[in-house]
Amino acid sequence: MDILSLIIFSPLVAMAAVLLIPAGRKDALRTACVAGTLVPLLLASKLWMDFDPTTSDYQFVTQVSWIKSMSIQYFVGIDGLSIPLVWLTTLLMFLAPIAAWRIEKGVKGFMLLVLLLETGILGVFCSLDLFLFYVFWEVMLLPMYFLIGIWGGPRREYAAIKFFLYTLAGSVLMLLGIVALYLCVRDTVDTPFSIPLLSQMIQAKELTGSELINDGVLFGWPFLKWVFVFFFIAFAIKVPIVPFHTWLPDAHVEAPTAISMVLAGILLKLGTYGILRINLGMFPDIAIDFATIGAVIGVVSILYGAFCAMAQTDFKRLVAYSSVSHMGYVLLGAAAFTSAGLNGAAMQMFTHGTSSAMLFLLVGVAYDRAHHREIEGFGGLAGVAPYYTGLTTVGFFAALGLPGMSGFVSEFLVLLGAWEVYPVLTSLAVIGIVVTAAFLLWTLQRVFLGPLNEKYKDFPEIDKRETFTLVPLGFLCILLGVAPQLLLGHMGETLEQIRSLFG
Amino acid sequence: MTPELMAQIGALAPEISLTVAIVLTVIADLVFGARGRNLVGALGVAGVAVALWHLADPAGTHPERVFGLLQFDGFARFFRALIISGTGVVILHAVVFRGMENVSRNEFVPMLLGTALGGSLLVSTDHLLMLLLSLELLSLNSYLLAGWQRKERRSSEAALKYLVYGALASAIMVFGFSLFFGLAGDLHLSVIGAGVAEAWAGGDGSRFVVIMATALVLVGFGFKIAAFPFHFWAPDVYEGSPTPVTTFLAVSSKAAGFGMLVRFVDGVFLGDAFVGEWMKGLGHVIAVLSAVTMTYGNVTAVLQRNVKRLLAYSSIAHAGYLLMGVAVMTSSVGVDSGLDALMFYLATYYLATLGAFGCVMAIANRFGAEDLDDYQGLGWSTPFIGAMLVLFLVSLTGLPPTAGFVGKLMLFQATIDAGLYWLAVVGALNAVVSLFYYFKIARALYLRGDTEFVAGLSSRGIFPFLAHASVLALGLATVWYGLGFDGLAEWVRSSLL
Amino acid sequence: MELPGFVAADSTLLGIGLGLFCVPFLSALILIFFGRKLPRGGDWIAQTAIVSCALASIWLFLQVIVDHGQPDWRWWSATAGLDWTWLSTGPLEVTVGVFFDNLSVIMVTMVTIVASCIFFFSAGYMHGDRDYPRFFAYLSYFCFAMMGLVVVDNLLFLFVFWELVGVGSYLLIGFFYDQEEPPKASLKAFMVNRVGDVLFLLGIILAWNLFGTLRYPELFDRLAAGEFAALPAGHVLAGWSNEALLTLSGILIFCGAISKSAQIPLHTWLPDAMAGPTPVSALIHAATMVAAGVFMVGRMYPYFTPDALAFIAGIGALTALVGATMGLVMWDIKKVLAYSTMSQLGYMMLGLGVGGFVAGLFHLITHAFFKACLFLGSGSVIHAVHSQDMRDMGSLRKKMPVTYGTFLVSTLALAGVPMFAGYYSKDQIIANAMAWGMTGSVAQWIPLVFGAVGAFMTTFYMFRLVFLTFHGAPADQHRYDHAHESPPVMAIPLMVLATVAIFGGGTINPLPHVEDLWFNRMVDQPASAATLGLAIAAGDHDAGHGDDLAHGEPAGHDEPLHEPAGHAEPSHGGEVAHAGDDHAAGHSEWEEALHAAHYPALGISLLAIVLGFVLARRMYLTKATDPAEVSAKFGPMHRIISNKYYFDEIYAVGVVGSLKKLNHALATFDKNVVDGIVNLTALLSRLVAFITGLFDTYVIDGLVNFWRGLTRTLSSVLRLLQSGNARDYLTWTLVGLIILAAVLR
Amino acid sequence: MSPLAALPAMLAAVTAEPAVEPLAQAATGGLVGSLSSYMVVSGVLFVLGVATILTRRNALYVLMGTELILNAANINFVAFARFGGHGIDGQMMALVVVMLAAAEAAVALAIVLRIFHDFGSIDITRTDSLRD
Repeated sequence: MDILSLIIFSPLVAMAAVLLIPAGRKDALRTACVAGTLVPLLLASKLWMDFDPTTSDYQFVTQVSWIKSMSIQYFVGIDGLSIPLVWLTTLLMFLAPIAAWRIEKGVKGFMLLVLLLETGILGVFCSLDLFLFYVFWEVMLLPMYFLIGIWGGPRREYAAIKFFLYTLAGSVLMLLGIVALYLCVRDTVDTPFSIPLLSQMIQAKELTGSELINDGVLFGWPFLKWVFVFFFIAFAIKVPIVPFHTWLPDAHVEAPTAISMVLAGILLKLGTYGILRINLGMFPDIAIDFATIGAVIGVVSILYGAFCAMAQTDFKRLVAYSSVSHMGYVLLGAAAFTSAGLNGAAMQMFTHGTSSAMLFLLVGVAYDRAHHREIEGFGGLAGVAPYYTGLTTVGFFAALGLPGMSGFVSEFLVLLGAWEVYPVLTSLAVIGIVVTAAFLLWTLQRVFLGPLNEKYKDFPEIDKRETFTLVPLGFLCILLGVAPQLLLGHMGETLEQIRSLFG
Repeated sequence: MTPELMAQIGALAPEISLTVAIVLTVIADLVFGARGRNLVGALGVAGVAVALWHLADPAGTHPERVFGLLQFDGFARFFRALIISGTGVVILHAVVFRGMENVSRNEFVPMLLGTALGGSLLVSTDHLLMLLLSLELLSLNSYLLAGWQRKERRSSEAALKYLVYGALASAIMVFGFSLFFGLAGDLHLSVIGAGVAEAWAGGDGSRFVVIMATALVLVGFGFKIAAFPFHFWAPDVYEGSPTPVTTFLAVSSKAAGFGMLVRFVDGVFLGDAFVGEWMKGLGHVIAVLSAVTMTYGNVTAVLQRNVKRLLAYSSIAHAGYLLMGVAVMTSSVGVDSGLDALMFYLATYYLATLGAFGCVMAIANRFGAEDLDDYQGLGWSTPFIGAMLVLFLVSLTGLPPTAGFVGKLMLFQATIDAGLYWLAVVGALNAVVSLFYYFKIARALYLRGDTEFVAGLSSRGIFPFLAHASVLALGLATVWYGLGFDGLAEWVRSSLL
Repeated sequence: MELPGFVAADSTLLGIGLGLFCVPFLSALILIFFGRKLPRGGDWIAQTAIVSCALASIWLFLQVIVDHGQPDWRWWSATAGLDWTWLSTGPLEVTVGVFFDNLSVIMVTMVTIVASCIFFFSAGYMHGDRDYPRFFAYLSYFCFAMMGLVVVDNLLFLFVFWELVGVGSYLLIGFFYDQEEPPKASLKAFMVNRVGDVLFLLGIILAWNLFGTLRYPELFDRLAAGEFAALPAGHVLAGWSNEALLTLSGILIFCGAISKSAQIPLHTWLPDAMAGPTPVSALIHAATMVAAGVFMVGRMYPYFTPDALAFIAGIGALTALVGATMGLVMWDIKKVLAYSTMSQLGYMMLGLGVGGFVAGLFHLITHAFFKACLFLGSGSVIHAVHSQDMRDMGSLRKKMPVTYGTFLVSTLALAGVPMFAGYYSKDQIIANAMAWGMTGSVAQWIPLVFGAVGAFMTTFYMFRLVFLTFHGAPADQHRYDHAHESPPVMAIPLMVLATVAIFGGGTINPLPHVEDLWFNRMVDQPASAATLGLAIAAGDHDAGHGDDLAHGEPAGHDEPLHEPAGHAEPSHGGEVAHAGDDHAAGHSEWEEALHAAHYPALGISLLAIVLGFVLARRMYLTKATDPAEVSAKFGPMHRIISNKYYFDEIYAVGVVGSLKKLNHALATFDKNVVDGIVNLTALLSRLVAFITGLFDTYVIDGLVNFWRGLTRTLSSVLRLLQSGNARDYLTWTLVGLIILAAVLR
Repeated sequence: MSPLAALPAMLAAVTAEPAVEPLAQAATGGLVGSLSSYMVVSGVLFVLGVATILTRRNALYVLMGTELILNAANINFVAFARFGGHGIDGQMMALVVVMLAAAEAAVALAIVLRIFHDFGSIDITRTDSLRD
């Protein structure tokens, strides 16, 4: 079995192991889950080492016929776009059970779902067959629904079903798009779901397999444009992009810390990954028509998210909205079709994965101790929890894109790449940087600085477990800020190839 | 007895074994009375097993055409397999079903077998007379089964509603038959098809006859498959009848109805003398019917509190989905793709619904819960059943990695291929709506209530075990056909008309 | 590029360059993690680190001056070998290296020396503080960032360290995190800077788009060669001329300096920043960080077009004046110094803007020392009397002679009294301003006027400060009694700095020959690459820099940038030489103006000093002392003397009162309008945020729940059909039948 | 040639549809009129059955209504068989239908008894405990 499949399915093996452990032995369950998530992390690290950054081709490819009747393949492989996300996924999923150590309710179910979730996410990033892609995409939803719905906060039911409905509404449209594409090439090629093949055929305008293409004008739009839009909506909901974003604050706020971390750290990236891989990689010609719209939406998301975040009084909600703002950069960069823009977008996906995960963990620390998240309710924690404060400061500065930290590199690249194309929009987006800094530092001040709030004069300092979850992320933020080439070097070729699609 | 007569009888082996099982169960009941409950159950299951074994046709040398009335082709085999095996599972559950403890189950089993017999004949015949006979055999048994719980007022009400409705529907259908007979002068579907074509060519008046006949017959079919607006009996009957019967109605009876419908449509309207414009009209009507049905079913299900009733509406919705297949069949292109999708979807629906009702019955046995409010938090007490129920619900919603997803995929594919884009979109959006109420069950099971363990009644013995085993098997099948559905697809493809 | 006759090898240079910011960083790391475990909070680590840096930079400094045994003032610059690829994807490549030239050598020397003094001073000042180690960790971190800012060789990394410096300032201002004020102040400081920084960033991006590189030498070469990259068609700015683009980019870049160097209108953070510990004010908000803006402008000097420079001059002049006026009314000793710093920074910008490259940077250096000294002195005072309000002080000179002496020296230097360091730099600025006025339109006189008035006020408020603090009678006996001279660890740094404040000019000749001043000899004014480049770009394009590129000999191009353009001709060829001629011509005219302006400027500033001093003395010194003696000895004469003082007071009311009114007005302007604008924007953004929030909750969620709502309503309607009445069902069936028949038709 | 050609005319008579030309053609055939009369009868029966079902609330009457419809169908079968002149399919079908009707009636009586026992009446509009 090749390494990629090992990475994808090893969590399932761990699931089997967890199933065998009686529900009563909670620590055993937690440990098993941690072990089960550690394996993929190690494998993915090896993958990172073995990855050949000098080519834009898919690597570690496994392509075997899976379902003959529809000529569906088990077709996995990674390129520069997906490998950072794969690694990030394994890392965060490894941290998740550790972060969720304190959960006492239904531990077994929790761990099982986490493992299932990991398989789903990894599958999406690795699969090169649309059917496979969709299967993993949906497999992800179910565990997420229960993880939010069972272990979440007070309004968890609402948040969970909202998340589920939203994403499903998007993905059924995507399904229609996939089916339509399949019908176009069903008769002409023997691997009608293969993403590389489809992209190549669409770019070469060889989709003549069905009358859909020939006379497929629906409501005044060429058929492929609809397919593009269907895909885009599905991904936009996942990202999420204004105005599809309102599931996000609820989901993030209600979800348990570990899950919020995964949500913000990885799930949002699925959307942007899809946009880069499918909307740009498959339909460049159509993507160009929508570029400006995309950039506008991106900037709107940046500003809108930032302003909303500023208006929040709930610590976690604030962080959630900051995610909306940060993901806007990805869209802006992607819509520019410039080398810098794409690199920035791809890197922003990774950096936001680390920084936002860090923020949610930090919020979780405060919530575990104070059992509320009202920003105004805290104050002067720095006096009682200096290390916690220190880590928070690192996290916040990483999130506000301080130079020397990864956030700056990606945002700078995005702005640099976008400015050539959308000077006005970019100049507006810059406001987002200021506002982001404003609400983050303002929060820092209200929560940690100033006179100590007497209620918390014996506020426990952050413990080893929490520190263990936070330090790697903080380290990544700084490392990639100092040496972004570590990441960009792996992604460069692929992104350059994508950019070349736009002349 | 000429050898080829013997051969023809041999082709009837599954039905014969069912009949034998009926007789044996009745005798066993007479001999042992109430004590013979498990024996009767065992005999019933055994009969089903034998029937299925025959159906698998080890010899494989049976003639397709029997007595000029029955057409034992792959299509028939497919549907017979579904109906008979479904009945078997229902018997398993019925034997352990606590809701029927105060009533005799010993007649129940032969009655069920009788309905199965009717169903399997119904899907095999292409002759109106045989069709009528087997249909009534199915229906009349069902009426009685619906009212099986003597002490239950609701049960008898269900029976009455079913009866009245069914009587009217079948009567109307028979009248339609008579018109068709008049048009063609024969009772064989193929001949009728020719007659219809001729009549359609014959001018306005005779077209009017064709239309009237079609409408009348569609009422009958609409009743059997519970399609809007002929579905009204379904929710009440599903809720009122004992759960095993509900299961049977939702699975076998519906399968039989669709088998009959497809065979009729195929024989009469899609025959050699194919009338384009007429089919176009019919196709559109059926498409609209399907859209309305699925939307109505899903939307109305949203506010239901009773799980059985909820599943009843869901089954209406799924009837709508299945009608998508018929719509594709009758649309200008893709008779085969439509039928293919329909049969595949039916199989997946069969797995999921059977499993879901199995879980519902298990929960009812254990906690006596049938309403969502009583379900709260039960998932933590029966992790296995709870998880399985969720799995089946996922399949019914149509999410990967379950068979239900593939079924929907097939349907959408066929629909888009046939150019019915709007229908595909309606179907997709309906999937979202359906998620909303299916997951009310999941929510009640896991998200609501407290996680502590509720003991409930435990049930020992071979039959409970078998019942659970069947649920597990169905669950595995659901996942298996969700991930590797080649086998099923092959079977379906080889079973097309 | 190799170093002309320079003894140190690349590797040495590189080692020093990296060491300069790595060593403080290491000490910062050690202190933040192990500080509490170390003896004496590990301050010795930080001190060792910074002192070693200081020694290294001094060595380098001497290396630059002394070459082959005898002084060789020749300008040199070096990218010290390092060429690290920071990121490189596709066409995009950003490399970074260490870059030294005389300017940066001088700068690091200044920074390290001042920092060393302050590190030692802090050991006394912060003694016994709960977070003693953290303080030194932050200080070290700040030094790391500051060094990086100076030694990197490209604009992007300058920006990186620029922000890191800002963080250092944020951390240090908010050092007393558990009080009410400091966190707010630090937040304000960071945010105001952020505003300038994003504009700076846009400027950088524009520069990148114009020249495709951010490394100084390449950048200036391409600029000088007029190699402007065309913006993509359809770009908003595509229509602009190169000059306009260059100016825009220059001004945007300067915006960074506006916030960092507390120029109008982004200066409001600086006074609040005084909430931080005094050594921090001395290091960051007097000597180094705020000067970073000036340094940046100097570093990018060839990049600025005349228009951009004029803009800089205008801002600088305004700041110089407004800052000084506000210094007059403050009672808080540190606030006075803060506004003084602000106005001095204005001077520097003014100097740079009017073309006084050397003057501005020279003032940057000298000012750093004596202003640091002043702050430390005030710190020592505050340390002694535990108050920052000058009205609680007085007569401290007896108690703390060292502090007084050093403070006085620095005051004189700041006032620009001849023979003190400040005199030599400040006069050059005034002279340059005057020359600018002479060589240009009327409006170009404004800097001179503002500068002169500012100089007068500077003297005034500084002496007011000195008198109120160290002279006169103790205002608060209790405090006075407990006041004491600071320990040597604090006193010695003061002396060191004071010494530099005296001899920083490199001479004590009151009438020096400007060209002979060490700084003027070390630092040459670079020719404006902008002028050259624009001239070339204006001329025929392909021929011009086309073959320049072909030959691709950078030396030919960066010579003129660093040599006095006057005698730059020989090294040029082709268009460059031509442009160089114009430039040289313009320059010589400028030289004359400067020469002519020299003595008048001197006169003006002397006048300003005298005026200021006299005024201050009469108001604060004599008025303060007399009443005591008089009331003690000569009761009868009391009235007369007091009458005499009526004069003073009338005078005071007459002149100073109106001045004060003006200042109050300005101060209120500052408080209400400028801060008001800041608050208003904050308010607005909160408002917008609120509205968006509402929108989110009601509209979008509304859309979301629309489906659910629709489904539910439909559901509740449709279920009415399911009446449970069998006959209704039958009816429906027949209705259905009819409908079917109808539609089938 | 089966009576198909004539059929429209007869149905036209039933559904009061003016179709002149077929009638004329029908006039040539010998037995046409009588077939049409059968058709009329069956049509009337059908309508009566429907009317019964819609108007009566007593379960038994409703079922009788369905019987009427069945019988209408029977008449059709027999008539078509007789006039169409192909075999005895029609008659067989009619017999089967009668038989089924009997069986149905048996079942129906059983159920109706239960209803009477449970609800105290056999009014189909009263049995509405199962509803939304």
